[in-house]
Amino acid sequence: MNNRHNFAYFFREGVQGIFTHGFMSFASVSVITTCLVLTGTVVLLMLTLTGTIDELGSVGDIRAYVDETLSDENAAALETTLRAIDNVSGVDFIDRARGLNELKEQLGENSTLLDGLENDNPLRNCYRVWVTDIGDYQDTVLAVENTRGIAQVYASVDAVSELQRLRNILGVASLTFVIMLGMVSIFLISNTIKLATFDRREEIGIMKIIGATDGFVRAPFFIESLILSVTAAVIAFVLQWIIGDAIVESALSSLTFMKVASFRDFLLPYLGAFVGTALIIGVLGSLLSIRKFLRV
Amino acid sequence: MNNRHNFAYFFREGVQGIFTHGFMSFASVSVITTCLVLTGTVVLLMLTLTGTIDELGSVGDIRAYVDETLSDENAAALETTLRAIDNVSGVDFIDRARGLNELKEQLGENSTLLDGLENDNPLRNCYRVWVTDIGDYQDTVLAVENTRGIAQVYASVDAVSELQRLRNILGVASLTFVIMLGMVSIFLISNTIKLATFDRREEIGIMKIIGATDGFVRAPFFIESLILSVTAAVIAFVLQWIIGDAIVESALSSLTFMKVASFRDFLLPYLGAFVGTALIIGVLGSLLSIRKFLRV
Amino acid sequence: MIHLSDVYQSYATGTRALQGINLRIEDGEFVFLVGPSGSGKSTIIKLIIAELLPTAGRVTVNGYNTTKMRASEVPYLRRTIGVVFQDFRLIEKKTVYENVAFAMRIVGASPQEIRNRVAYVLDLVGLAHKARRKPTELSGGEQQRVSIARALVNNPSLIIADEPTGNLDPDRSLEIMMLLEHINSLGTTVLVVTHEKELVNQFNQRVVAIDGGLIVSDRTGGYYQYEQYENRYKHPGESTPEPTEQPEQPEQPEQSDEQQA
Amino acid sequence: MIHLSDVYQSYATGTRALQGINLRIEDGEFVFLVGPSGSGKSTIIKLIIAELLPTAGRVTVNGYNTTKMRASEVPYLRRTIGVVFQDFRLIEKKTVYENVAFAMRIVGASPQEIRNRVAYVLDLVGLAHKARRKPTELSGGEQQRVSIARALVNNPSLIIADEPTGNLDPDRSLEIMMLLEHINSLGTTVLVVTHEKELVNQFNQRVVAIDGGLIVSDRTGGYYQYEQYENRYKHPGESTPEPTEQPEQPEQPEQSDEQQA
Ligand SMILES: Nc1ncnc2c1ncn2[C@@H]1O[C@H](COP(=O)(O)OP(=O)(O)OP(=O)(O)O)[C@@H](O)[C@H]1O
Ligand SMILES: Nc1ncnc2c1ncn2[C@@H]1O[C@H](COP(=O)(O)OP(=O)(O)OP(=O)(O)O)[C@@H](O)[C@H]1O
Ligand SMILES: [Mg+2]
Ligand SMILES: [Mg+2]
Repeated sequence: MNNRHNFAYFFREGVQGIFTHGFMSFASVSVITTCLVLTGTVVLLMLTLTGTIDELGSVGDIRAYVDETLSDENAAALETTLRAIDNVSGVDFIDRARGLNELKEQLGENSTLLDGLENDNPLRNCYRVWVTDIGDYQDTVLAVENTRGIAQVYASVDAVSELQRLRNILGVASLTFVIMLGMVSIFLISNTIKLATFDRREEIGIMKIIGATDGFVRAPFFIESLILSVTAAVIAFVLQWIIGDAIVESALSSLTFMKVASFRDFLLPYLGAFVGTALIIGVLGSLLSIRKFLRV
Repeated sequence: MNNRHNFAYFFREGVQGIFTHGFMSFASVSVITTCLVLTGTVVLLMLTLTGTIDELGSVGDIRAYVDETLSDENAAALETTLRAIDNVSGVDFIDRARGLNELKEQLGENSTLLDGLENDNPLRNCYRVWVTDIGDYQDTVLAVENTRGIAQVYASVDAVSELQRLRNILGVASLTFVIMLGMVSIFLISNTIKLATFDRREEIGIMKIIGATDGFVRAPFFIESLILSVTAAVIAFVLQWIIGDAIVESALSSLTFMKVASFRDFLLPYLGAFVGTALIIGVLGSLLSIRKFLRV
Repeated sequence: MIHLSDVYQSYATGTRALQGINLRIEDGEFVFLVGPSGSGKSTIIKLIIAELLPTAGRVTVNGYNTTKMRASEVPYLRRTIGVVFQDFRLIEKKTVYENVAFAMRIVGASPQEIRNRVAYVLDLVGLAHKARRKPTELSGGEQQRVSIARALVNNPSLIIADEPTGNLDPDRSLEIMMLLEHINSLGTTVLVVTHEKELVNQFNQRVVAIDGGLIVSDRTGGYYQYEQYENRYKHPGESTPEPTEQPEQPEQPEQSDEQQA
Repeated sequence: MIHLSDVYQSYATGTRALQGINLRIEDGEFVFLVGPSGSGKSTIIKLIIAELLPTAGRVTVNGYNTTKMRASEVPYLRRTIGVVFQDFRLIEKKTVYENVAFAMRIVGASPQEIRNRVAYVLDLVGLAHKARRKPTELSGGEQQRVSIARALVNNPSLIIADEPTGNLDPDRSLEIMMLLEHINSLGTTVLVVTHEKELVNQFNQRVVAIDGGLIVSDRTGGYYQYEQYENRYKHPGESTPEPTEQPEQPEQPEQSDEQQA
């Protein structure tokens, strides 16, 4: 009849409901917050893990030996061409002198075998090439091979494809774990909301018996769970920010080879996911929970 | 007065309570179970992670070159001595011919540099030694060095100590994560139990007002939460077993370098932890939750 | 208008609460519904407000056939009725004022109307000074009066009151009954369940008596015959107070056999 | 023995429910406690069973001083009293049988005793055939009788009944009252809160009347003077039914000023 009056009432009731059902509200918010932060933190750790593996992938560099007919200058000039190749993240020119030094280092105790070669260096000029995405490693190797002036290419295709497999498997495993954790969270949250609304079955029954429509009973609930859910999401977001920064600053960051995922790089996706999840589970959950009490 | 009668009553009431408060019981059990399995699974994954790092540590092998004054036979005989060293998990004898081959492989495109050395092999016989625990890596290296007949030892002490640091940090991080997860679980479980017992405040009030002592009101609750907690722990144990086996058989096990922790190796500790946690949180939690309703 | 025709009601427990009720209450009537404990009075009220649907038979109230109406229509039927429930059914978390105001909110009354009207009816039942209390902070009789205030607040065309004076002192009781009679004189249909013989006798109105799920008397003026039940009770303390008890058939409403025989 | 001396009771809301009550009920007495709605009758009962502690004054019941006893003693005081509550206070999740049996279990009765005695009292209140029902499956009067059965089951030395017949038909009501009188004649102290004038008049017993938190009459035989309240009520429908209402002082129990003046 008069929706303006009703809306004011619904809103007032919704806000009041949060306080009247104090412990219930606290329980719901805290469980939603906890589950969001838990899942969020695990996602962050997973991103760190997969990020680190990607990083490790760059260890699988490509060694491209330059045709010995090219002058040292021409050989050095190839760098720009190589850099222009898709998926190449870095290029390092190793001239023949440096190549010999590295070889000696590599041989360790047997480096004496190479003594005396400095003056008659039999090595070729060489490039070390790193890729951005090890997923396209083979294509990049091919592109390097096809570069004019490159005589021969050594690439650890096997090792990289092994790493790639690891990354894929860990990616799937992480995703599975996060999805499972998400489902567990949904279960825990909806369980809590069901318990919290259970306390209201009498109240709802009375409202219905004196002539309230389902919509009228639901509206304040809707607003109440809206407010609770958004509150939970915002609290979770702030907590996640603090935890995210703590992770970056903690032990993990002292491991230089780890690519720690920083929460600050994912502010918007996280905010969206938190608010979205909280709204869907919180609001839908509480509306669904009261549905069976409405049948009076 | 007559405790025998009372005990029968308490037990009957406790069992009945589970059914009378059906959804409440279901919610409590399922949340306890969920949290136990969640924490349990994460512990299992953490064990896998740290186990794998330990495994990786064995990659950091020790190369022990045999004194060239020893005959090839005597050199080969050193293997037993080396194997007897504490913390040594494996020993591989690389005679001079094999050493040269490996060197050639290592040099790749530059292997021509070594052509012609086959007949006048300048290399020494060599042992590759793997350790069990990288924590004691340096001690083992020292022991190998001090072995009579070993002339020189090359060990990647730096790399291994880096790995060792990683393992320690990850170990602490895992433990922190598991403890936090445990605390979150305790919070979620006690929250659920509080909500579930909230529904009983009236019932408890009535019991008190007609003259029941606190102990009398509590006893059936105690038995009920005992049964619920143990049920939850057992369900969690079975679920954990299934999940543990699934992890072993899943993607992770196809990564040969991973040392997947098998649930079957931890049956007793898990059972103990599950039952213990469930009992402490479940029973204590529910008794504490009803305490405030007892003040009537 | 209320019309129950050939209504049977069995609860899930097997209790046959109503065993063929035919009752017609025209608009503007004032009717007392009386009968012993457990005879089915509250069950009839539950049927009228569509809290229950009859196991068999037809219930028509203010133009709605409760067995045939859609679930979404039920609230609109209920808004035409003001009900005083035997167990009050107040919302514990809301104040007295809000409990009464709520009935007006659901029909979309303006805040102004609500303020005036709620204050008026709370005054009418003598609870204006308790407006901000919660039901748990009230005495039994006060809760009952809140329930009465809520039933009156929307000026419904039909008022049903289940033991509206069960917790009230004689003065209050008489006052409430006179209030209901006054409201009836303005055109509202009133159905009152009560066992207060004295009160019923002070009004010359239609009295419907029910026992064992059957209407046993329906006439104007005076309470139903006390004598007709007299022989069924012995003095307490002497063995069984109710000789017609049938513990072997626990699902049967009391004395139903007698009525059917 | 019940002894209230100079008892004041204010609720957290500020309501001054009792304003200096002095009441002594000797062992073996039968007392009716009457008074208008909200006058403080249930509050006195709450004080007697130590559900409330008095704001001021002393309450002694069956040798226990409720203000001085330890919390652990409260259950033992309560076991000496059988109480019929105005709002029944039945455990919804338990059957009728279990609700009554529970009162015996807490005192450690044997299963054999419980079986016999519960069957007997349920029979006494006419509910043997409803033993396996839950309270929510009972009519209002049936719930009230379960509450009565529970109060009787332990043969307490003191029985307190708050409106025990508020939901019962006249036959049942008289029956219950006669049952209480019979129990009293066997030595049990009985305190009955009721507003059923007719019923009170049928018994020649002590009647204590309370109004506005004060005892206004205490004599044997007959209900308290109806006339003394008569002038306080107008016919409903004519403006305010209660001229003494004081909405400006919402925390004051009704008519308390009149009493004090
Ligand atoms: N829990 C409470 N909190 C606040 N005020 C209360 C509470 N219980 C009762 N009151 C108030 O105390 C006064 C006395 O209440 P009490 O229940 O003793 O009345 P009563 O004589 O039993 O009335 P009735 O016959 O209606 O049951 C009333 O004004 C009531 O509103
Ligand atoms: N929800 C229910 N489930 C099962 N049986 C019920 C239910 N409600 C009432 N009954 C039974 O139906 C019969 C009639 O109950 P009803 O409430 O209509 O009686 P009543 O006439 O209102 O009695 P009272 O005067 O005691 O309130 C009784 O035997 C009662 O036990
Ligand atoms: Mg009834
Ligand atoms: Mg009272």
